[in-house]
Amino acid sequence: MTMLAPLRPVAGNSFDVAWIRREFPVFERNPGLVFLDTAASAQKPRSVIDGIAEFYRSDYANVHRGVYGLSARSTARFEGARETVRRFLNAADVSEIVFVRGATEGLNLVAQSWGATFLKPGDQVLLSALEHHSNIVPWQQLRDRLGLELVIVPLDSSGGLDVAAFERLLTPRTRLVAITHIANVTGHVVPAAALVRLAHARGAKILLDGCQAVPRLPVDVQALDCDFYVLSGHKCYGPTGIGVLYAKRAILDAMPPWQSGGDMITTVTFERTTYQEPPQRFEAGTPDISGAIGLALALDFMDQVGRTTIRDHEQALTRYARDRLATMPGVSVVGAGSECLGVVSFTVDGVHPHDLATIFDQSNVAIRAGHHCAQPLMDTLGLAATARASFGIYSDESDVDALVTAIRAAQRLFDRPVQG
Amino acid sequence: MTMLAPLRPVAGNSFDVAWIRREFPVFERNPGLVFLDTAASAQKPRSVIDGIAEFYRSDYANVHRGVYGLSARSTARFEGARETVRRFLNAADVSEIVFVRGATEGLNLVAQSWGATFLKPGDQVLLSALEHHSNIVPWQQLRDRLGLELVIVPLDSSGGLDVAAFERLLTPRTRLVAITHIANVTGHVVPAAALVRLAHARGAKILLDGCQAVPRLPVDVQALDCDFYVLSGHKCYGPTGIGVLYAKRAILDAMPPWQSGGDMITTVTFERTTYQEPPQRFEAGTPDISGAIGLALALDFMDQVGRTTIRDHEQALTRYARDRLATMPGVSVVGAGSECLGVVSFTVDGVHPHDLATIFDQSNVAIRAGHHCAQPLMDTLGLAATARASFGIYSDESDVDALVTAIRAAQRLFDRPVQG
Amino acid sequence: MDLRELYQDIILDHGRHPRNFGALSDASHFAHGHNPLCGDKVTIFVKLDGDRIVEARFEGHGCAISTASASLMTEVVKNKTLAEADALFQNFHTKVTGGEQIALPAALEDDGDRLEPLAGVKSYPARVKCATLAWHTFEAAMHAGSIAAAVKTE
Amino acid sequence: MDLRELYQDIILDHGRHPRNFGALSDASHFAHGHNPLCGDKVTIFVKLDGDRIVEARFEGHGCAISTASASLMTEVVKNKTLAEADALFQNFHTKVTGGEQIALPAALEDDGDRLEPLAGVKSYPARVKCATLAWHTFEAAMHAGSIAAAVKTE
Ligand SMILES: Cc1ncc(COP(=O)(O)O)c(C=O)c1O
Ligand SMILES: Cc1ncc(COP(=O)(O)O)c(C=O)c1O
Repeated sequence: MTMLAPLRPVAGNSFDVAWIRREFPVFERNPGLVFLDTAASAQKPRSVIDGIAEFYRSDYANVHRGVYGLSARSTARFEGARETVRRFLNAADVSEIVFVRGATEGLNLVAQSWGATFLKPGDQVLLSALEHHSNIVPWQQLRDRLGLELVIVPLDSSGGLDVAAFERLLTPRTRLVAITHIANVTGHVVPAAALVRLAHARGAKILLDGCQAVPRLPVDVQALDCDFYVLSGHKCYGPTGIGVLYAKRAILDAMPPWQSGGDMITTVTFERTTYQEPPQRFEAGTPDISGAIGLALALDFMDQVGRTTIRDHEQALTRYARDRLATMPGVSVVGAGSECLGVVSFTVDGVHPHDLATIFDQSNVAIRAGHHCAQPLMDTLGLAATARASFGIYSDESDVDALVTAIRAAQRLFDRPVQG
Repeated sequence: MTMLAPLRPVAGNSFDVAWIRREFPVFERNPGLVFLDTAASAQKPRSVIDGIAEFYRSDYANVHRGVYGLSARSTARFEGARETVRRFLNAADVSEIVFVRGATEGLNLVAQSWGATFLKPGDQVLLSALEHHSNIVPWQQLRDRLGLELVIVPLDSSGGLDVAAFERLLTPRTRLVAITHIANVTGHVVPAAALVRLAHARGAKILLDGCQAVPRLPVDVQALDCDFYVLSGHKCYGPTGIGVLYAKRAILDAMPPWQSGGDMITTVTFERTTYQEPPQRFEAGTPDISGAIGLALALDFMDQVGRTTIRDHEQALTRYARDRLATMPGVSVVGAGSECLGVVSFTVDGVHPHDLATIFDQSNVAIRAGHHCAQPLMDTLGLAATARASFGIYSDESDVDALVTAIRAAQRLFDRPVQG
Repeated sequence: MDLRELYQDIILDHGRHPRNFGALSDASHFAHGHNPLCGDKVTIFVKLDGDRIVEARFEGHGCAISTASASLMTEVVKNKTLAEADALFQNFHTKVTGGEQIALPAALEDDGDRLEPLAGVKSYPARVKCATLAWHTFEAAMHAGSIAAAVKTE
Repeated sequence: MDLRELYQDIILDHGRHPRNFGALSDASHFAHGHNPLCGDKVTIFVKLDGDRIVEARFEGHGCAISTASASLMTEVVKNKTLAEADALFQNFHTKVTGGEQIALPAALEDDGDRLEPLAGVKSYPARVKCATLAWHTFEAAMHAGSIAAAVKTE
């Protein structure tokens, strides 16, 4: 396993981004790359890339059922990864960590196992106008199957979650609240702990979609006291194909299995099958062993950098970006900024976001353009598309400066006089 | 991407196993390893391990929605992997290739999307006594939900599928046949093309579980004419976390989505969502991008070695192993051998399989002991557990010889006179 | 490649001032088109007289490429037969995807040339769908008989 | 480690000729145990008189380790109080997992020593569950009151 060199001394609230960046081979291989699409997926540090390769070279075998040494080592690495995730989220018990493909699968699992079992016709599920499609469509499917009602918490004037409306919309019929921890289009951070208290006071369970939060904020599921938490590994510097569903043990205990097959059963006859305890009950088939191990290496990397350091860095950089964009003529930043982290959406007068992305790409500035899998939010904002820049552990002010330069170039290109 | 050196000249029907083995770093890192558990999961060649790492270093970004160059490259690699799988299975169209976590997820997808939509109370699903839990439990869940009947095709006297009984048990009520292509406990190869013809003649759809077949046999889904085919990447020298569901396009077109979220939708409002065409309709959320690419590299590796070469090698080695074990006093091979490929299950008088596995491990011989996730088959065979040796592209006669030596050592250890 | 090759004057002009923009109240055919990956939307309205296109208009919002492509398309298909419009689409398609060029009948060469400014997208694979959305939607409108249809490109 | 350390004579002997094997028709407590990963199954039967174990037997099939462990367990718990049996289990558990040793009361030391041959499994993590299955099942039988229970180790 490749170990990181000790962190360099940091200046002020920041850390040595140049050092961090050297740990991400993508920047060496793509000189000049200005990567501003971390909210879609993060780049991977050397320790993750090399660690997965090393695992396959040295310790790989299928897990759980092997008596021989290689399989015991593989199992120890895999279950060790689960413990790493537990520690990272400060879950009470390792059995509360279910490995899934990503947040989307985690949300579908909750909807189809917990939701289909415990929700009844007429029950309400509270979502917000900030949600990613992955936290909308599974609930729509369930609504159509069970006759639920989806209630949508609107935005406040800054484009964040309207907490007063949240409180008002919580009713005795609200059985579940499912809300993003950080909005993927605007970077708005919701007051998660307060929402959990409000939901619990009304007797509702609450799920937080932590896709954008886990890479940016220290997250402590026990302090939050949320019932469910989902995340995607590829967004926090880990490999694709792996994510986590956290749920309180008592809730997992009551949930029936969703997918079924090997590894999640106790006995099988053709008449009857009995199931394992959590988390195995929810991990049918051979799991993504190297994915789990890669995720643990990514979390270790984040821990080594320091999670409050990361948050402070993202905060400073987000502020810097919003401030710079706000002063540019013809540029509009989406949503007000005080509570935004890691993500900035914007539009440029006269240049469609899609065209911006193409123009930026010519100067190696990678941003995302479109609806960002949040069409209902775009409808609410009255926008068909935005350009979105998002930051990671390896981003710095020079990336923002490159973005500003690229916006100016796009404006020059599009504002030129042309022959009709 | 690491390319393989051209294959060495082969002697007779075989190929240069020493060369192949050098392509698998696990043998260099674990000198003396006798790996006989490929049926549980295969080891990975250098081209897969290094290829995944290289992909992350050079070309990684999220797929499908990015305008910039890195994302376009990543998308091209990912969709190129789908085309590699199509070619490998000879599917008619690339849209028939759905990426899933593994065979287990593929089977659950078919049961919960196709099965829940098209099966009615009283319909029969035909399984066999050879099945892995992953091809039993999803159908049991569906049976319990819909009121289906599961009909089990028994074994013939050699321990293979009883084809006469198969024919007899197919009735007008049989809507689906779901059967393994190669049995994971005994290595029995079923006459897949004949079963497809029989099923279709009765108007039933047929699914083949190709987990053990794809690494060992050339598989052509159009020649087989099966309706569904599933495989796990980690069993054919690819990474964990990825597998494939093949289904005929007309069938996929008629299937509703199962999981829902990003990437599989066309439009989303809070009222209504419309879904993409196959295969995207069935791939909710960020896919396992590196998993798909790694799988394609693994299939390329198999193609380079040659798939009939691999089959001939596995066949010769399986025969050699069965012949050697059959002559050992106190050793019983499970099932008769003419149609068996890649897998040998056996028992040793007076030594439980679990003890065998521990004893073998001391001499670096890795086998699997237990029920192999096929408890119903074990019940049919009247065995609580077997020891199972299984082969891969890198296995050779010396591995079998080491196994024989290890069996003798176990017998000596257990047959010694002891003080009561 | 220079961005001016992609964003030629004619593209920007049609992007800013699309021709034939707005619904056609007496359309005989129309279809909605959608690119779900970027959110571009277009509706194509056509009025047929026999197999001749007597009017073609569009509505929607999208990037400069997709707007200019829709605008130019409505211009060139007007007063063409369905077979001629199809020939123009085939030719255009190879132009923007970089496929093997399909020759146009002499009578259509001028119209083909008018679409030339969009050929720059072939160097931007992620943008080809923007250029073809209007055409796919036009085709869907024709195939739908006189019934509304919806297509999407991804 | 030498395999003879794991498969000591006493283990093989109890594996081949398990003591107290077979159902107990007048059991006051019993439980089924199962290790789903290897298929080992055991049923523990106990007859209690007050809080004293007057009879303990077992049935099932498994490897040499699990069979010997069940056999030895039924021998040492007989004529012990529940508290004593529990102390033996605690002590045994640390022995086979390699945890910090929990001392036994002097009166139980001989019984503790009789279980010593199983200590070899601590070098074989995959086999620890085999050694503890009988004990976990015994515990389940006790906790179930006089009702049958089922446990499994993985
Ligand atoms: C025949 C068969 N079917 C299904 C499976 C399940 O595959 P996976 O665990 O990769 O989903 C296996 C492997 O364990 C198998 O051998
Ligand atoms: C807030 C949010 N939720 C859910 C998702 C879905 O994550 P994944 O595609 O990894 O399943 C994303 C990322 O796209 C996201 O940003």
